[in-house]
Amino acid sequence: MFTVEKIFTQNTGIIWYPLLLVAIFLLLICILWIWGRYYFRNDYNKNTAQVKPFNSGNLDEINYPIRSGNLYWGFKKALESYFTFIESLHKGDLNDYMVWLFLSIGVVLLLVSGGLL
Amino acid sequence: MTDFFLYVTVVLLIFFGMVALIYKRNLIKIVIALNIIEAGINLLFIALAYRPNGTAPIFTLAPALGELKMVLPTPQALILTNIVIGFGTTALMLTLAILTYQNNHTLDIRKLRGVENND
Amino acid sequence: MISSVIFILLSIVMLVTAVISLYFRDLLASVVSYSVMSLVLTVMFFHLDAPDVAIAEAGIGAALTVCIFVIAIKLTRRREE
Amino acid sequence: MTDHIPVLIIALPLLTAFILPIVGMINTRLRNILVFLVIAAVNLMLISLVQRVSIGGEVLHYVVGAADPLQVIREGLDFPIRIVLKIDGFSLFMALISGVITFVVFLFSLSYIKEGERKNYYQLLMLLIFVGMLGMEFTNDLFNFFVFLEILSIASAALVAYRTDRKHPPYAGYKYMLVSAIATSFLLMGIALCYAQYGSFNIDYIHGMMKYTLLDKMALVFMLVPLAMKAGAIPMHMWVPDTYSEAPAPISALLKTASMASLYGLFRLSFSLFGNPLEGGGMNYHTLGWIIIVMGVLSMFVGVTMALVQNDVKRLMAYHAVSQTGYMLLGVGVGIAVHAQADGGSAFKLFGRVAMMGGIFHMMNHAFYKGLLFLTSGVMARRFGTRDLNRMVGLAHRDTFTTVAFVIGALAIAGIPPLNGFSSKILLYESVYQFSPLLSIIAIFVSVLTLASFMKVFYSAFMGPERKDMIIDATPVSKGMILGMSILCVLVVGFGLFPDLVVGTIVEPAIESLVTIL
Amino acid sequence: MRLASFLSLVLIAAFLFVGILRLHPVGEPLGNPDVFKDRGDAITDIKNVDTMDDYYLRNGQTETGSNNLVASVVFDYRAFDTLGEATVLFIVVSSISMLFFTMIKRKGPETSGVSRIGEFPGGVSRVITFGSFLLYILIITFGIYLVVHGHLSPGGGFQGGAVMASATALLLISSLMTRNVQKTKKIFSFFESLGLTLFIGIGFVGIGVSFLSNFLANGNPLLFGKAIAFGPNPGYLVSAGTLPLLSLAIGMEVFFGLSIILVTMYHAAKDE
Repeated sequence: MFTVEKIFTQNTGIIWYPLLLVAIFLLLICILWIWGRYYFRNDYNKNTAQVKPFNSGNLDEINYPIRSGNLYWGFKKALESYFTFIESLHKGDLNDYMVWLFLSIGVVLLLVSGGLL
Repeated sequence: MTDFFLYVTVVLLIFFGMVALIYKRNLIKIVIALNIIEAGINLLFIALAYRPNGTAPIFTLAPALGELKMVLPTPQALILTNIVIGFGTTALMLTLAILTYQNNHTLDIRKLRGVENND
Repeated sequence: MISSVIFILLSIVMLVTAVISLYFRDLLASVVSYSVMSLVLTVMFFHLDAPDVAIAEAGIGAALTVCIFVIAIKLTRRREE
Repeated sequence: MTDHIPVLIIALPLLTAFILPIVGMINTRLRNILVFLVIAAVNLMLISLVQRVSIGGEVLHYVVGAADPLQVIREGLDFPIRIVLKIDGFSLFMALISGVITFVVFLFSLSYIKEGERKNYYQLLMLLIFVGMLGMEFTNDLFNFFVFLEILSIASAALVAYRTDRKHPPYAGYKYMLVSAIATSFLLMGIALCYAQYGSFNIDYIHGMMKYTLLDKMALVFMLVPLAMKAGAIPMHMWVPDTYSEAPAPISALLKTASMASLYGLFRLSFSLFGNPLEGGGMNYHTLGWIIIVMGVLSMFVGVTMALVQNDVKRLMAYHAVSQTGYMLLGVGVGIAVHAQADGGSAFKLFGRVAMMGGIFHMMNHAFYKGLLFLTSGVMARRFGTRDLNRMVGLAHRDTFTTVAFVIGALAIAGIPPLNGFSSKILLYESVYQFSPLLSIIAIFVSVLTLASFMKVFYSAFMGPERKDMIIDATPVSKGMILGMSILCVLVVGFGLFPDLVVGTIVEPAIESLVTIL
Repeated sequence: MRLASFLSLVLIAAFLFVGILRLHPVGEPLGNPDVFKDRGDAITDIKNVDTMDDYYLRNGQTETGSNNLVASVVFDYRAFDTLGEATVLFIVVSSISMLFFTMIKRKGPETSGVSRIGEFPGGVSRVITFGSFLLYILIITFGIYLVVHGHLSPGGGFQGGAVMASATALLLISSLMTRNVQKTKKIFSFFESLGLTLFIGIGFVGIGVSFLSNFLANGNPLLFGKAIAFGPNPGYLVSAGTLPLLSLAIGMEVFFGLSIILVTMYHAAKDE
């Protein structure tokens, strides 16, 4: 039977035991909760305007969050050349599937067999 | 000589079918190409089983035991299976091609391309 | 050797019909050409001492496959665009 | 009767599928109960085998049709003459995955798929996909493997095209069928080359006789590359997003497991058929291992970057399927590359074994959390009537359980402790780091990007205000769907909390059945 | 990219060609010369086998009682493959019924032809209908012969079923199919399921020995159990154990399955 140490202790020296981690996590939450009871602000009230965020400007835009197509816009913009290249390969063309299959079979055949002779 | 031509036929059938898979854009043409590849593979198996001057692996009308030489039965049995499987594949692919045509009014791969992205 | 000649002839016919069936833009013509290839394949199987496979190929490959191809072409369009 | 369990596992669902059209005509409730009973019975049989095969280390053989089904090779002969089924640790491991996912998918689709005459066919084909997976995993015969792969592919293609009234599913089914057909053609060619040399189809027998000629290497390539294509590895992965996104959601979960069966075939053939590293015999295993590693790393990276920019929720998840397949290929590829090193297996003992363990454990974990994610995507797509993330908002107000399930699945796929994705990924990170630090860093980076892309889904579909006008279908999530998702949730969390138990019980025997040096 | 792939295909073809020629010329004994030694080809004794095919050639006849060794491989030694193959056909039939379901339903339960023989159907002359009716009977008879004599002469379940299904195609194109299509499909589907269930049922009955075992062969002389001697002989119709039964089941399944495919597709193709 495998023990925990045998699996999860490699040369990096990490001992990872999930139950322990969960226990630490719960403990942290308890500590935070107890700590918060005494040191956080107590003048928060439900059912008042305090709860709502302060909005200025057009309300419709706020009710509708940023569309997912616009998320990570900067990431896409920064890597634009990579994405134009990689998306040109994913056109959904059946001939392309076959092209890539035959190409990879040919290349792997050459690599594995080391040439025809 | 025979073996040379038989194997050339096998390899060329498979080759032609695969070239058609790269260059042909009609959904039904692709099914024909698949059928030709399958015919090549079937012929390969039967050619592997063949022995010259042999008889079919059936004892009912075979010559006497002394000079009895038979072709191998297993590849033939497998090819029987493979023919029916190939027919099933063909039928299903044609059905799907018909439905694709009815929903999109084209059988051309280029016109169907990118059709998933704009739902 | 006579059998060699037969094999070579059948091989050539098969290859030609295969190329024709892939080359033609008229799908019906290519299906007919495919059925000829299938028939020649049947003869070839018979000459290679495989009567069982020959019967199956004649029944399924040459007859039924062509039948459903024709139905499919009728339901779609005949010419490749 | 216990001797016959290997064949009963395959034959019982097959029999049920054959009589299902008749039963479905009589009564649909009876049909549901019958299918439920059969899947449950198969799962029970599989679990009953864990004690014997995984823990006891027994290898079960079954010769179909022989006078003595347990005797693989008759006296006086040195080769098997009939089809042999073989259950060892790896087969059982994969069969357990298939069984669990099929059970969950059945529960989920009870109310997800509308009742009608087509549902008879739906359940029948679902059952036959299950049979196909089990057959591929249990058989020890190359041609039989091919036949079951065909069963799996044809049934899957038909189910991908299940929604014929929509525009794209038939074409997606066509694509799946074409990919399967060409892959199986190549596989058959490889089988022909093996048969021509050794006169047998039995994997163990050919492995014993293997001479590593040019034809053997060709057979290896003709078998492995198409199987990698069926498993969805780069650069033959383009069909994965196209087909997974068009299938009904439960079927997407099942298709993922089905492609895992192809991955099983890849691993099984590269080890049990061709892998004989102690003799080597001119086969360059180091190259083979590196080919698989490169495929895996490319799959990881390209899959996740493509997923990041998708707006279709199911396409996004399908690209993640490609990306996670890369982890499995990476782990096992490192295993193969190290396995062949001429150091007497010391490097393999040091970290190659752990890498393989990580890769194979990741298969199970991935099947569970990706199944869970696909099921939640089904709920999302049905609520909003679209798969477009731009037109989804505020689902968390309405479907609390789905939200929780999605969060669990998303955290698991991103490798957040203490969920099961992390427990297999840590094995991979640590062992691959010792093989090549760069690969490990790429793997961690890909995990980060995975989390980022699932944050996108969570943010746009679940967060935000509730918009009643955007919800098309407001029927509550049924009990069967909740039960299905909660089984997977429990498994995901449980495997994360007790990974050593799972690894010791079923993953380690799976490795032992694959490799020869330990 | 396409050109590179074309070159790669040329490479694959070259590999295949060189590899296969290196293996053995057509007609030489099967196998890698490194692995198997050359041996005398004539089948004389039933011992001293070194490949699977050799075993079948020398022992297949006496073990299964079938003169047709292909049939003995298909229905006995590799019957499990045959079961899988029948399943493939079953899947295709089910999925075609499933996929065309909405389309057929839209067209309504019309009949696919005229009501009875002798009436002059639209566009089809009486000569054709009568001739194809005669041909139909001939083909069906031939198909049944093929199925029943599967273990004695070339033929068997697949071939007979396929031949009979081509008779269905004839029936369709000569507008002789008289029944309501939905009803026909239901009946056909029932018989198809029956054939498959028969096949797997015989397998389950054999589970006293092992699944799909040939438990009837070489036993009683009544129920297909007559033993035959090795060597060329005419054989008996009542030999070969479960083999004729399995052949019958497969013949039933293949005939009705292929007929359902044809009827469904033909009906979908018919003009409104």
